[in-house]
Amino acid sequence: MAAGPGPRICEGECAVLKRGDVFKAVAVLRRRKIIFEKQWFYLDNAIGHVYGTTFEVTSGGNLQPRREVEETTTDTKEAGTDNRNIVDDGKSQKLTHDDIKALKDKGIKGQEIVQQLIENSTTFRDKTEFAQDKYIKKKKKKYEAVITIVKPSTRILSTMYYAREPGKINHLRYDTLAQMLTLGNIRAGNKMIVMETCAGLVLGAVMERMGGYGSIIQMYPGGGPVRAATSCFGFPKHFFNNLHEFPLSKVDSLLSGTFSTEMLPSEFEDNAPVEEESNGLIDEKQASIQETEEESITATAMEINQTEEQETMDINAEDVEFKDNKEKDNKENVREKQRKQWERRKKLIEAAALLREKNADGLIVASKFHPTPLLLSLLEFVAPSRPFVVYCQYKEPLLECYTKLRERGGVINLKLSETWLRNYQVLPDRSHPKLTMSGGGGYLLSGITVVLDKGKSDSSNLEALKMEEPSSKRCKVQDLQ
Amino acid sequence: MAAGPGPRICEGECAVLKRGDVFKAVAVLRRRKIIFEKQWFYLDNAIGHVYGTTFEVTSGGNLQPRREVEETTTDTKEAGTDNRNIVDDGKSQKLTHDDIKALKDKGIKGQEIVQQLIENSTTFRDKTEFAQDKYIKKKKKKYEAVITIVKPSTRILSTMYYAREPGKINHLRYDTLAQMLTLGNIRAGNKMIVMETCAGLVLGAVMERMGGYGSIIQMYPGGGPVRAATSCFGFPKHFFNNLHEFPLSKVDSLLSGTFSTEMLPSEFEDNAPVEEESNGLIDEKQASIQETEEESITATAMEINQTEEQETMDINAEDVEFKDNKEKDNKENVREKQRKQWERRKKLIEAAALLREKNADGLIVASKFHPTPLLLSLLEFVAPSRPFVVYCQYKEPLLECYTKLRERGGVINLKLSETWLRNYQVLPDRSHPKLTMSGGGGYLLSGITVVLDKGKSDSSNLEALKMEEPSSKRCKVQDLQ
Amino acid sequence: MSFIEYGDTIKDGDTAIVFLGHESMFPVKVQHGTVTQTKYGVIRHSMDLIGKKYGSKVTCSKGGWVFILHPTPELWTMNLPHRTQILYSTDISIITMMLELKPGSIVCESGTGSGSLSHALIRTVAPTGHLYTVEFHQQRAEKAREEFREHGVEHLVTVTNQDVCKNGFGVSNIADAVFLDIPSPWEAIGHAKAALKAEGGRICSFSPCIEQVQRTCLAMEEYGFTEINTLEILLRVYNVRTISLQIPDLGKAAEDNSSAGFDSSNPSNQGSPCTNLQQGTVQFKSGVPQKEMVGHTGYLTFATKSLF
Amino acid sequence: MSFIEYGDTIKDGDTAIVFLGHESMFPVKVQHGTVTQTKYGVIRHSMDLIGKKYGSKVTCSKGGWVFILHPTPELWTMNLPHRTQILYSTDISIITMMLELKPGSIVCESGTGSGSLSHALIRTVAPTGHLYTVEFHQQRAEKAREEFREHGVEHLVTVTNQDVCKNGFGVSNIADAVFLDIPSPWEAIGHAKAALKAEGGRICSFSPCIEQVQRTCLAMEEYGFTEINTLEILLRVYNVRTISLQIPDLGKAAEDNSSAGFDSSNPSNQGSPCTNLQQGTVQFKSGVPQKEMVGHTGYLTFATKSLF
Repeated sequence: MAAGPGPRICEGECAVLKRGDVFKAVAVLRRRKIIFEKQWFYLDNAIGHVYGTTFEVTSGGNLQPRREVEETTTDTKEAGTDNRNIVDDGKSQKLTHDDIKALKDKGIKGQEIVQQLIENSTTFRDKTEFAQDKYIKKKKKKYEAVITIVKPSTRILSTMYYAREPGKINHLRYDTLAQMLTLGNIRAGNKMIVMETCAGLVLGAVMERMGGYGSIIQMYPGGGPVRAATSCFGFPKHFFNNLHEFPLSKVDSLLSGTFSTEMLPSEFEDNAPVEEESNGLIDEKQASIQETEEESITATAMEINQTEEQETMDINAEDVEFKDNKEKDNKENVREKQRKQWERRKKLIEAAALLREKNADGLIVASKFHPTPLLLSLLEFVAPSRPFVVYCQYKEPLLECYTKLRERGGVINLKLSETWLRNYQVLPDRSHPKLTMSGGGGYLLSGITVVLDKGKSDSSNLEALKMEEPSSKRCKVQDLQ
Repeated sequence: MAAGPGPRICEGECAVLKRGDVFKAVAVLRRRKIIFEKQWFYLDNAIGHVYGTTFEVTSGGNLQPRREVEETTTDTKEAGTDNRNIVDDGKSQKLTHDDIKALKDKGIKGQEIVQQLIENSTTFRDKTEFAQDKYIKKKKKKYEAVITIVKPSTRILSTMYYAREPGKINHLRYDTLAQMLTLGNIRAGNKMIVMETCAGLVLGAVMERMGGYGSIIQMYPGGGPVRAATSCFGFPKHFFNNLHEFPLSKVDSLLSGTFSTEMLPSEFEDNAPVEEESNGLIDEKQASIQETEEESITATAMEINQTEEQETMDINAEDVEFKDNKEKDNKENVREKQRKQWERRKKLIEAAALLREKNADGLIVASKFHPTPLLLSLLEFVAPSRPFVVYCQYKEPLLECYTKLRERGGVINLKLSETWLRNYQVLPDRSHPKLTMSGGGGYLLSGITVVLDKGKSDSSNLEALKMEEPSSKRCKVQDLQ
Repeated sequence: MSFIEYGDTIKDGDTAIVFLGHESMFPVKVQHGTVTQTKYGVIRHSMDLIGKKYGSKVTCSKGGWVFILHPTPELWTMNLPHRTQILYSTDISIITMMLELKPGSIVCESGTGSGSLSHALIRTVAPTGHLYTVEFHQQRAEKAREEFREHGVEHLVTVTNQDVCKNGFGVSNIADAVFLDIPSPWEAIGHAKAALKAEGGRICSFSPCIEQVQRTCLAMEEYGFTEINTLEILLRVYNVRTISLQIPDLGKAAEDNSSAGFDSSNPSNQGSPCTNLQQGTVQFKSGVPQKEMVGHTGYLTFATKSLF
Repeated sequence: MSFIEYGDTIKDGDTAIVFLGHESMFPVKVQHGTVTQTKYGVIRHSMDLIGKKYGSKVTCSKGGWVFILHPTPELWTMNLPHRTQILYSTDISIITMMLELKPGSIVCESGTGSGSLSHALIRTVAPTGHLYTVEFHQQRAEKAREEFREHGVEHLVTVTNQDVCKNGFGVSNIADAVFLDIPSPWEAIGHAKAALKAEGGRICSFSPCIEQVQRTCLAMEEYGFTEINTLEILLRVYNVRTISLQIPDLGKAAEDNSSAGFDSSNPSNQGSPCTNLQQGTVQFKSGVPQKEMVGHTGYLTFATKSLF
């Protein structure tokens, strides 16, 4: 067991595997085979170690903690000055595939294999430092089986989802989510309304920022709220005490005063939350497929092939939260079912009461739906002088939303924006922006609510419109240094 | 007179004044007062010097050539390490405004004044190198009156227009123009159709790239083609021999076969080219205003204040081309007028004939009009397997144009794009992107014409549409080094 | 009012934001008996502000009106008095997420500067976390302390006036995250490491120049930081405008209309996203990029202090 | 056919571009009696290509069809065999404009690489200019010569196989512009200056890494170049797509419709840019940025050789 004061990896928790820039969320379970980055292993040995520990995969799929976590830099500082003399004929590597396989079978560690590959390359020393580095990185990635187990966080999960399953989060890029959390002034003690169809990632990010203080009402379409990504965060139980949900389909009736819990959609009574059971079911089938199936090579490749492996990620995580439920399902009886229904109805009444106060401290929307009707309705529940932020994958609907909000009034400081994000390679004498970047991270419309005079809305709105029209003088940009 | 083998500044030519990053196009005329960057002077002394010469403005507004053209770096390498001890109370400069005025009146050169300011600053030595540099640059800009006279080019004129009068060129950023010229495969020998409302800048750029070889048909709205910026290029006379113009309002009749020169719009007969006379008229008034008026401080400031100074730029340039005309105007007689009308009609017939061949080597559109109808009509005049490029300040009309072109068929490789341009400060230990950048340079839609089967357009278009639909797999980006 | 909790009504002593219109606002310290001048006339604090709801429309003496907004760290960033270059919300957002800050986090920051980032950090770590912020300029440290007091967050922040490169953060092994915005961040990496918890944590350095980044990355590697990642984030704002484009006159009206392939040229066709409001022009909504935008604030370098 | 002049019909010996569909194409050397395989079947050069008009639709043996395009430097850039990293049209465009190239210009280039930029430069300086291109890799120089011959532009270009940093461009005082794309451009600035006309000219250096740019800028300053300006240009391509967004079900249909302020929530209202095609969804055209784009090619540093 490793020393160190930090939190330890426990059975039943949700953890994130990390290799280089690739992440995967998993449930920490004994005797469960995991496939990650073409490597299979068991997490059993990781239990009890501190989060952040790096492991090497050894024979038999066991994890063995490593002391040094830095990327080991193979020492080969003899470099050519340019590659004018290199003719790539595919014959420069003296080790054959069979040789390499033999090394692996002997249990030789990846690091050593890479060193051997370098020593047996006839062209390595003639390559530029540039090319040497590229070579080493490629080979290390192929032969070194090192993974780090880290605690989940918004940073990690939002990066992971954007890389692996952007379709599930409406292509919400992590930096765009970061903007939402800041522009929304998300903090402990707020009463927030969240409407998202991003697998519960946005909800999880809001919950993390609120740290269990305050309350959240999640608005949901269909039969029940989706919280697959939420459960990956591994929040303590009490975080869920003040998390409420309310069906979108009841918003209009709540606003018009005709809402009653008797009028619940039938799906709600029967299946909610839908994810639990159905996903649990898939999970069982999934587990066996996973055992035999080779995992796709990289996160981006996975995105294209749309494999079951991806779903497993969510489902594994869900396991953690609903494990208890499933166990109980076995001895389920009528009393239990009734108690659950009664609890659900109680929570619905609570959520309705919270909304009816119309004093939410903010509204966060990130969904696959047209934002305009959502905004026009849900803003009614927000107190004046509070921020709201709407995400949309496309710009055009937010242009319309902007226009309709202006017509409605009661909002100021409307801003339509997107962020541009670029990563850099910083290496001695080789610094430059990364060669590929995201083309777009989606668009945000943000603003602040103000008291809406419904009486004289005509004239005041007109004035407000004029007041807010972007001036034609050029924007003043701070002349930093 | 300076030595050197290059082309020399001649009276009557069009030249560009340059100070730092600020440009201004002027006609080289004797005894004409020029105001540029708050400095007034006469160009008389510049005549006969080689283009690229840097001059200092001396007393009486005379230009005196300078030997060293590099920015003189004032030598003050004693710098503080940070500015923690600097309290800015506005009292750090011991020289008063009167002191400085006295220096100037004594005819002390700007460079010396800056040196004196540094020596009399109590805080200069405590400032960081960073801050010192900033200080010097600011003061130099204020007190050193140095200008360089350069030969006009697309690079210079497009940069100048974008900085000073973006409204006149529909905010076409210079790098976007650069894309158009390349995507349009503009080169010597082409037969090009140009439809622009960018003051003739785009036409000029196309003419420069064609070097007087081949032919150009400029399509124009209203009474006559606008070529204010075109004349700033100072092209040799023969470049205009194969430059034709054709009124937009006759395009449909030309296509339908009903065109005849008898049906010319009356404006065409009476006023064309409209710019000549009216601008000439303004010019006279302008000259006197210019003498007394203080010029705005920077190019960007000017853009806001929309001063007459801006127009002068064009008009001065126009002077060059039309000077002869004006002199002749005085002794104008009926025969001259008839001869001109006859010439104009002859050129129109020529232009119509060129278009009727429907074998243009490309189409360039950059106008304030909705691009869709222009494209749908003008593409009829283009040969198959030729590029076309449309600029629009806004993205939305190009979305529509894209859709309509797809419906029409006969075009492939349609691409909607914009470019992102950022300049850098590269200085030892102080390298970073410039702190402000252009927010947008406009949008381009480009494509290639192919043979259009009008007969079976329905099925083939459908197929072409399918064939061209962007695949959903992610774009492969070359992994450079 | 406090910067970490919403209040419904404006109270004596509050810092409120007076919103005059598009990107025009300023902060005001609410005080009984005080008046504030605006271009729309005077606002009398006792009568016009105190007791009113945040978000209310307040009519000034000349008849024009303004909105009074509850302060937030973001509004403060847009309105604070500049004592230095400040960090704006775009960078602040990614810093907060990438440092994994949340209620309860312990953060170290240097320099405090004008307190723009500090307010955002305090907001995020409240109510159980803490910010240790170090500022070498004495007046600035003083002023920051004063602002934190006025904004009701002084219990969440400790301001120290010292040189972080020489003296560090004054705490060790307690921070979850460290943020550096100083001219020579590479000189403070050792101190940053010492301030972070033994079990590890995150660090971020903000620098305008690439040379600073290069040295900082080397220092981070030297001190054993991992996951070193430099990035840059820019905000692109679109103005929503109604644009009218003219339909060019190609002579169709006056001519024979039988020419082939031309009828589809009318953009007012059904299904077109354009509205033909007046003869010869097309109107549409457009998200127009601002002519000039911030092209650079600084490079952000993030890294992880690992376990061992 | 030639890369500097359009021809109407496809001829024996031409290099043509076979366009299969969206961003799918390849170059083909047209030769009597030859056939080319495509995924749509075989193209027989003698029957299907020679004598046809450029831009024609050609039906392949399996019934699918392709377009045959006249080559241009831009199509060549998209289709050429890569022997090195190449410059793409976005960078090429700004290089050409900023170097002030036009018919008659004399340009020096190093290295030739895969000839992507070379073809564009030759196009622009033709018919009276010349390109002197220097490539240190012998095979590449050979291959470039061969391509220029095949493309009918050999009279406009001189390929030299030497190390530009040691031996320069082999010409002096005749160039209007010099372009450098080599690992150590700072070592070639002196040679570049020597190649440029005495009256001055423009220079451009392309480098992927900022450290190369830093050294190059210092060298340019040392050699007296002025107007030194480094920039970066990126292309953002938008896919034009028809998007359907669902209208959320807020329960309006089943409920009382009298609630205030709600009727405007229907995006199918008049004047809205959306088209309501089916119950509950909104359709619109969108310019969608590509998910991944080129984030960096290189920094371009431009400068002017001044008079004195």
